[in-house]
Amino acid sequence: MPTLHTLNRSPANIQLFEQLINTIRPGDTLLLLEDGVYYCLQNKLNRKIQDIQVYALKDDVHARGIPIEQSDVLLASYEDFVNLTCENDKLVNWY
Amino acid sequence: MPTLHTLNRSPANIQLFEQLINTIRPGDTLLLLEDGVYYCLQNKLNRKIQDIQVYALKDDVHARGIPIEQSDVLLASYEDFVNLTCENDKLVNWY
Amino acid sequence: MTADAPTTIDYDLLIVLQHAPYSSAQANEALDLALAGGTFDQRVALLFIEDGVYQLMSEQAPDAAQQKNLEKMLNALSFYGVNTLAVESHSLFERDLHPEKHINPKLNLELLNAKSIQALYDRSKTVIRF
Amino acid sequence: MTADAPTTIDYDLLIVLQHAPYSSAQANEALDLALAGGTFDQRVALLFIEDGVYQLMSEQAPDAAQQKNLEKMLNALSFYGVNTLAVESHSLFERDLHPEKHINPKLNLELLNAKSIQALYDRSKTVIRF
Amino acid sequence: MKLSILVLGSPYNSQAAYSALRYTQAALDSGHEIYRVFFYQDGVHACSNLPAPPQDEFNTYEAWQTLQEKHELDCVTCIAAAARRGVLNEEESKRHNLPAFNLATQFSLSGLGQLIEANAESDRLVTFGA
Amino acid sequence: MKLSILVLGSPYNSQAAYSALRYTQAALDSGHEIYRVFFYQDGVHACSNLPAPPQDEFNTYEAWQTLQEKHELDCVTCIAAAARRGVLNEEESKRHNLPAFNLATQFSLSGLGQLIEANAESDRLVTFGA
Repeated sequence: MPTLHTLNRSPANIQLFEQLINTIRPGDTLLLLEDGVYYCLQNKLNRKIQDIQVYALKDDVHARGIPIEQSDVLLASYEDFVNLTCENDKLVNWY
Repeated sequence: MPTLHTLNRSPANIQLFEQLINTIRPGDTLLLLEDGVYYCLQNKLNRKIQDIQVYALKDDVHARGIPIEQSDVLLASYEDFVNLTCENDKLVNWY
Repeated sequence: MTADAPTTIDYDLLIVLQHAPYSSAQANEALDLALAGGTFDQRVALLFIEDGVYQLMSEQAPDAAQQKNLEKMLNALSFYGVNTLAVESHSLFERDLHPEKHINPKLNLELLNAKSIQALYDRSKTVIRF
Repeated sequence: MTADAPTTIDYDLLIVLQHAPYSSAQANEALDLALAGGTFDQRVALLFIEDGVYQLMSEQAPDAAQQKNLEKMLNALSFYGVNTLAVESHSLFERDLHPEKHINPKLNLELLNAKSIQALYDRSKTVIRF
Repeated sequence: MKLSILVLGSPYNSQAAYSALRYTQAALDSGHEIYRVFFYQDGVHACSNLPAPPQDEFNTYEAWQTLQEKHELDCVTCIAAAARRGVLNEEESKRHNLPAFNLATQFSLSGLGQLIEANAESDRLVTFGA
Repeated sequence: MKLSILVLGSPYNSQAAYSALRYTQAALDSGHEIYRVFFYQDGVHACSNLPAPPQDEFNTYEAWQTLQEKHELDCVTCIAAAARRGVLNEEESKRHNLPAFNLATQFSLSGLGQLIEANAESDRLVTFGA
């Protein structure tokens, strides 16, 4: 059952990220929003999770002034967020 | 200038503790309150800070069911907390 | 389990408790929701993880801080049909908490490792973190 | 400096900013206090540390999230006589933030290590964290 | 699809109420059904009709009220969480003998059963945590 | 000694208002002067007169009101932080054209200058953060 995971805390919340890493599976999707979009600044993410498509909520990325260059992260609108919720069989919100 | 430091977050807040460790000096005093009293469960504290008298707020310790045995931590009442504020030249609250 | 294996949904709701008690209403209000779930005959599981494991300590005496006793609420869960109380082992270990020494003996707790927690998520329709 | 060395109090108030902007009003309301301090001719210093360093990023466009622009408040500080803006270097480093590349160039920031931060605390009468 | 929304954070302490608003709006625009929006814990503060944010700040409170009216959303505020935090409708205010009430008319007070039922009836429960 | 108190957290999301209450009480019992108590950020929620906590929970709101009256404390609620969060006195309520007001009469609304001045006038500013 492919699952959409959302994460809205910054990389400083190490324990939360570890819980997510232990639960997420290849084929799942990760959507970063709110302070979760700060993961886009770091390469850490791609090394830790493989075969996971990562999205970041566009408005939250722009608000915070985060440059998205040569990154594997795709920008998502709120509509995309809704679509991802429905396309995946399940949803887990991490905060 | 001897300083009273108070800490009300649990040991899970690693970065906050590191900031405190970088700022506290021999001769200073540390008062644990609220979730800060969970440090009493671990030996970590004594290894990291030397020549610092550590107190824990009694009511918060009891509320959480924390056993205080053979510990270097002294229990403090709110009156003690007030006295410590005044006896030290300065005060820094960590949260 | 591989990604394609079929999964049975055993729980309508998995409540994850990740915060220490008493400093906020998180624990209290999470347990209220668990009790409500039981009342409405929903299948509810609880997972205590990170600072949430502090909620399970024996000898809590919140009267000192003029608060409601969480232990009573925890002990009441089984009367409402909420019987799955899982605890992440590593969170206990990291906090120097020993089940025999520090944890409420009345609770029927299941110690889980990371792998079994993944399975618990799989078996739950919805997850809410508190 | 040893524990007995005399210390001069150079700041009436040190405001420590430890949270990212926009997800809460922490940053906004901390800067409001800094501006109030400046208005009342108090000597105010700011220290950006941990996630607080994200407040200093250039090219913030909070219109997208319908929020007030923090950069404007930061740029206004000097008009109110608040000129000490310290940043903990390690917090930048840990977040892969490079001063030339990511940080608002209009701000006159002082990069501090742990030792100099201790001195900043020493020189301040009061510390408030946000 | 049938979606329900859970809001757990207060407007100025978290982005929960704002993100939930934008998500709900997008779901409705995409033709999905919003079965219920439930406000719990500090999220109940989003349901007050007394906030007066400055003109240059987005008014999340008003936006929720407008969205509810436009789509006749079922917006439920947890009665117990709200009473503890001082968010009351006229009836509750009278019952507790209090001098005023502040729940916006677009929200109704009810118990946790409404959240449990929303979870049972919806394809997904989307939680906006703090 | 002359002490001032700063409260930054809301009653059910943090222990700030409760700890500050007990501290202030102890300071007065020990013969110290409380120059001012200032409520900022989500701490302003402690100043509402509408909360109705269950009988078995300690009523932090009422306890602050009682303590203020007993000692004629100068309890100041930040006017800007309070307006954003829906905590208003009669005058502010009328000015913003709102249907009710909820600031307990024991508190007065004023600006951040009152916090800056309290820091300048007091020997210590004790902050209860969230």
